[in-house]
Amino acid sequence: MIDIHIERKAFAASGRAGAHTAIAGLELHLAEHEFVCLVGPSGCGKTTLLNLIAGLDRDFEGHIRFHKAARPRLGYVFQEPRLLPWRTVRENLALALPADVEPALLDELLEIAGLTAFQHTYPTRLSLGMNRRVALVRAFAVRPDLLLMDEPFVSLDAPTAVRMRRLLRDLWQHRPHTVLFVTHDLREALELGDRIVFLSPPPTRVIREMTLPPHPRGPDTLERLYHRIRGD
Amino acid sequence: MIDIHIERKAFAASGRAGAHTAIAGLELHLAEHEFVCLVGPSGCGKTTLLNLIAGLDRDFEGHIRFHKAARPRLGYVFQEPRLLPWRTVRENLALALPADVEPALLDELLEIAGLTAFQHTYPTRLSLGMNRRVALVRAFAVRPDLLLMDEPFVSLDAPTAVRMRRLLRDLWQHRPHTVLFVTHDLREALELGDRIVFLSPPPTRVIREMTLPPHPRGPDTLERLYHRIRGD
Amino acid sequence: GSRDITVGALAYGTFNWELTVIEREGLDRRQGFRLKIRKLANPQAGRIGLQGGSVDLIVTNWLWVARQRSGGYDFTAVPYSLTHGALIVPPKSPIHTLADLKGKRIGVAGSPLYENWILLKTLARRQHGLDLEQDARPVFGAPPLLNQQLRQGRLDALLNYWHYAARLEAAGYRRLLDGGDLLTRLGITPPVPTLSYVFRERWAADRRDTVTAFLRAAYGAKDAICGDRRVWRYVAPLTGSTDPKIQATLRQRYCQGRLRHWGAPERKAAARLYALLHEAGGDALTGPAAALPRGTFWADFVLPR
Amino acid sequence: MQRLIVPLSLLSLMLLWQGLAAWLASPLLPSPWQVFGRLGNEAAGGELLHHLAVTLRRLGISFVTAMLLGCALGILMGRHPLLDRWFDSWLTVFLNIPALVTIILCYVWFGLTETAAILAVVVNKLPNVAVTLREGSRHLDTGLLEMAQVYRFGRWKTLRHVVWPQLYPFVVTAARTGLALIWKIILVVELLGRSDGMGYQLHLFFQLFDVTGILAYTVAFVIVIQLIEWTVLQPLDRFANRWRR
Amino acid sequence: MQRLIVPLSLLSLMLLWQGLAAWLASPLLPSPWQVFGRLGNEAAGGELLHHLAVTLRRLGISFVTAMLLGCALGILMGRHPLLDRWFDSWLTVFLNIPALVTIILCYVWFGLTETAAILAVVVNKLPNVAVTLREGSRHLDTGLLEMAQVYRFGRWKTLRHVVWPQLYPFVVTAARTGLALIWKIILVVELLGRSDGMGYQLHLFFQLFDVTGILAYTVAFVIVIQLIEWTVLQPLDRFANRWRR
Ligand SMILES: Nc1ncnc2c1ncn2[C@@H]1O[C@H](COP(=O)(O)OP(=O)(O)OP(=O)(O)O)[C@@H](O)[C@H]1O
Ligand SMILES: Nc1ncnc2c1ncn2[C@@H]1O[C@H](COP(=O)(O)OP(=O)(O)OP(=O)(O)O)[C@@H](O)[C@H]1O
Ligand SMILES: [Mg+2]
Ligand SMILES: [Mg+2]
Repeated sequence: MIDIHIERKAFAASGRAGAHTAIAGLELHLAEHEFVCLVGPSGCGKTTLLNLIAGLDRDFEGHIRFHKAARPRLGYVFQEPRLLPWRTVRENLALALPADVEPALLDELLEIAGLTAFQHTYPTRLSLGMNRRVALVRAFAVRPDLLLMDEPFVSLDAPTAVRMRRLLRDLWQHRPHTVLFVTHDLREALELGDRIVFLSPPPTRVIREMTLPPHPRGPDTLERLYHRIRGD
Repeated sequence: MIDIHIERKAFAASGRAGAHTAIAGLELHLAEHEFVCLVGPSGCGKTTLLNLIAGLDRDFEGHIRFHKAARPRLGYVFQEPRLLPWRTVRENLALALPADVEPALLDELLEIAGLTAFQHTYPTRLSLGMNRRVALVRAFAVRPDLLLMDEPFVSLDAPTAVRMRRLLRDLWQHRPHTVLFVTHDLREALELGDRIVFLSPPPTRVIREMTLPPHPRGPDTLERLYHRIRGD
Repeated sequence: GSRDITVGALAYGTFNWELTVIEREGLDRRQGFRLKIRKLANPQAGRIGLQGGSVDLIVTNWLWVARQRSGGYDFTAVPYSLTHGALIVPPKSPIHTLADLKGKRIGVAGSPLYENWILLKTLARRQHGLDLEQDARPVFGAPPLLNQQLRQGRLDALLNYWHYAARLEAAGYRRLLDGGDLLTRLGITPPVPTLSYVFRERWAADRRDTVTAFLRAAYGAKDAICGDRRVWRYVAPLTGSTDPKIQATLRQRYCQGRLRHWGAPERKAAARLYALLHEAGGDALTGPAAALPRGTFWADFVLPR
Repeated sequence: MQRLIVPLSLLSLMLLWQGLAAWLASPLLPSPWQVFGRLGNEAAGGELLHHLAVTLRRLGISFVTAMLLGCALGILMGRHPLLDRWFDSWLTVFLNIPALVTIILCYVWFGLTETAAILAVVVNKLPNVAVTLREGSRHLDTGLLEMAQVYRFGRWKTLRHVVWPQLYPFVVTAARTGLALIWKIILVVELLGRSDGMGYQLHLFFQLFDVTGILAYTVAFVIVIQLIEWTVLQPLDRFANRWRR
Repeated sequence: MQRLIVPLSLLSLMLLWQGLAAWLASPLLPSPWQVFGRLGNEAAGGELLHHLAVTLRRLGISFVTAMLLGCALGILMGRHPLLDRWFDSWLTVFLNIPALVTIILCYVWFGLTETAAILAVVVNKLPNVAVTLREGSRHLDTGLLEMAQVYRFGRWKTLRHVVWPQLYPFVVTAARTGLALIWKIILVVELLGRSDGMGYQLHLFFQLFDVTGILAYTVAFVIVIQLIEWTVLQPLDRFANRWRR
């Protein structure tokens, strides 16, 4: 689906800080309908990479090529919720909804996220975890071709996180799309992904890729994989 | 150290949403030098509770009593970093530092947090995880009597998180202070806390308390405890 | 040309008295023209209107006409009135001659380009060797504000426009001298007016009859105001004052200022006045021309009988 | 208690004024009673209402025009650095041309007409609005703009739902100080070339040094603005900020 | 390319002016050459510089005073709802008293003095600053304020490091539109009761209908303001926004 080759992504010098090379010589290929997890140290450039793929930042050397002609429709769960504070939950979702998605989907997703009672509330009156769930619902609701997720399940309590992970897998199985999923939680990556990509500290490259056995994976398989990785 | 009794904490009705009772009849006692973990569903009122304890919100029925006469010195790791974007990392820390703490402590903490190279950078030029680390350093640096932490280790990669947890325990052992620690990660709570307090969905009360065996706890003990709790 | 004349007038000015009388008494119909009045709040507004062609005729100082003519405009003037501004002192003021002005605070209406101020300076220098700019303390400001300052005792003497001066006189203040006295003492006789009806020469050339008819009506109105009690009764409120004493003083000054003669001697006196002001005030006041530009006064004007 | 503050504050303002007037005991500061009495008379005579209506009409038209154009220009300049650099000096120039100059030029070119008057006010006010909104749109939240881009809000939706609410405080500032500024300019505009309106009337009072009249007209205008504040601006404020915690 | 924009923009403004002047061919819109020629003459004569200096002195003093007091009042009102409610109407009143009225009253009470002139300007400008800063301080980031409270920043540190940077865009707006407004008011102030300064001089030109003179003085002032923009405001802008990404 996408070929990513980032020769160099640097941030301009500013103030006392000199120019800072965040990514250098990163190569990544995402296949159609693949679920790739991205793991790497804090500050290594994961968010930067997602922004490049989303087309939010075009100031880099290299290329990002989509196989299909048109840019894919995006869902992006940012690292912060990024909701419009002056619009209610429902309005925030409705604004992002493309014309070809029927609003009934929203009701369903809100129900699963446990937000039905809060759909007419402003984000400023909700907890951070609730805001993050709204952002999740928004990304799911647009029926994306490419779903970028930057630590989406952080700040969710365990049962909700389980529910959201299940929802993600269901949606993904039901309507094939490519997912690029940033997480610091190895267990989560092992549970969800088809492949895990490990990034180095900056200047960032891919240091290791690991293709996972096919789903479903039992708890024992996961534990085994987890310890194998941690063992290195 | 503190007796907390919150008869009722409600948020005023506004817009289409009616008045919302977040906490009702919550009772909590923190002993001197105790490390208490707070676990509860997203949106149950954990942040609200921390704000009440911090004195940021005085609009509630009930009381919060400190045993010592004066209000304890606070360290508060908010759920978001809450750094001043127009001040560098160093300046942000220096501003919060009380007069009786020597600035050399900052260097040490910044080193452990892996931020030494970034101390003269503005928070807007750092990743979210790095911002969170700065907020952590700030809370540690003030040498608080009472440390409130709202999911402090979220968004940190595994090695950094391990390092920060160790730092927290070291500081805590070195200079006794009370910690109230909100987390969704049961493993983390088991590893760090003296006691875990479980909260109900709103209107929120304490549904269960669990005193943990003394430190150090080996990985096996933790796994056993984890499965015991999940097993309920 | 058409028989309409749009006239711009200050709402509480004496010109407005005349226009009201022309309208009420139907003098315009009788003389065969149609009068349209635009009331304005500020003297500058009239000039702007005349420049932009929004009004055809206003009353203003002919020095301005002379200056504009040097700049290529074809404005021209017809004498309006002989009333001049005056130098006023408080009732018990120790100032009795110009020499007493030494070291005093003198309020001057508008700006240092006020022609009476220039004449006063010239006279003081010639008669007493006083340089009022240096030896006295002139204060320039808005006329009503200056009146107030004099009443508050913040000024020792005030050179103001005639209708402001008249108000002070009605309140018992003393007139030390007025613009007419200044001219006489500087040797400019016979009396010449400064206020004039002003319009465009080319505009007037197209409708000489209408303009003449208007001027005849206006002069008729002057006589009516001064001679007819019935007329004065409805003109009096137009003074903007309800105080009969002020009204009477204003009427008296207005009527004293009626023009009796307009001929070669007057034109010559005007030219001398121009030359004197040009010498004393420089290009700023009169424009660059050293002598009164030809056509400053409308050649076709004869004082109506 | 809360509800009493506004009346109490107004009352105290009156008392302050009354006290000052009593203390000075000068015709130059008439007491509120005199001024309100005069206001009543003038209003009863219909004169005041006529002039007020005329001025408010001019104010309304030029306010709306200046706000619309100024907001558009300001937002464009705030978002497009090239445009900003290009028009920056122009803005400085137009911001600092004395009102007098534009007014005279407008009148001279377009005659002593209503259009000229309104144009003069707009030219004077527009750069102010533009400067205010430019400052506002320079500091928009990048995160939200990126979100709008990812979710393909398009130009109009982004403007309406993302940009505008952030500009709101600046718009309010521009509106509040704008009404006041226009009022100041309109007085000069009316003074120099109209035969009606508050400015015309105020200047006549000034020539007669009728401070009571001046204050009566001022009070009339202030009352209108205060009513606009209470019935339009403040409810709008509450509505626009309903989401704040 | 970037560096060329400003000169190009200024040049095009000149050309526009020149074109308009050539097209109208009227003494009421002199060409830039005439105006700059006149500017040179007046500057060489020393007159212009004298009046400019006088006006800038008045402008400086009243600007600083109005900004300081206005910021203080605005911030207080923005942060304390009770104070806001109390002074809200007062602000509306003072915002909408015509410049003429305050100027006259100041002159009448304090005489035609320098103090009266500066006071009149301050009284006119202050409510504008206050309204702008009130709007700014109503919308402060609660999260950061809470942080400051928890970490015991105290009043002064909070003001300086937390509140002030957030108010910055509003302060800039108040300063930019403020210079322009003060300039407009100072012209009237000088016109009504001072014997020097740009306003006094402009009034003379106005009486003589000397548009070239008016524009020459206007241009002189605009140049000063543009220099202030380039040497003070814009570097300050860059400095204050150095943290933005
Ligand atoms: N300012 C507010 N106005 C109205 N309701 C609020 C406000 N702040 C919080 N709430 C409500 O109070 C409840 C508790 O919020 P709180 O932020 O304390 O949750 P939390 O336990 O911290 O959740 P999370 O784990 O998601 O952070 C939520 O249901 C929220 O809707
Ligand atoms: N706008 C910016 N200007 C300068 N440097 C930046 C900017 N944004 C990010 N960086 C730098 O680029 C690096 C990568 O940042 P990025 O946000 O992509 O990290 P990340 O992998 O998402 O980290 P985290 O897990 O903490 O979110 C960081 O070192 C950061 O300092
Ligand atoms: Mg990131
Ligand atoms: Mg929370």
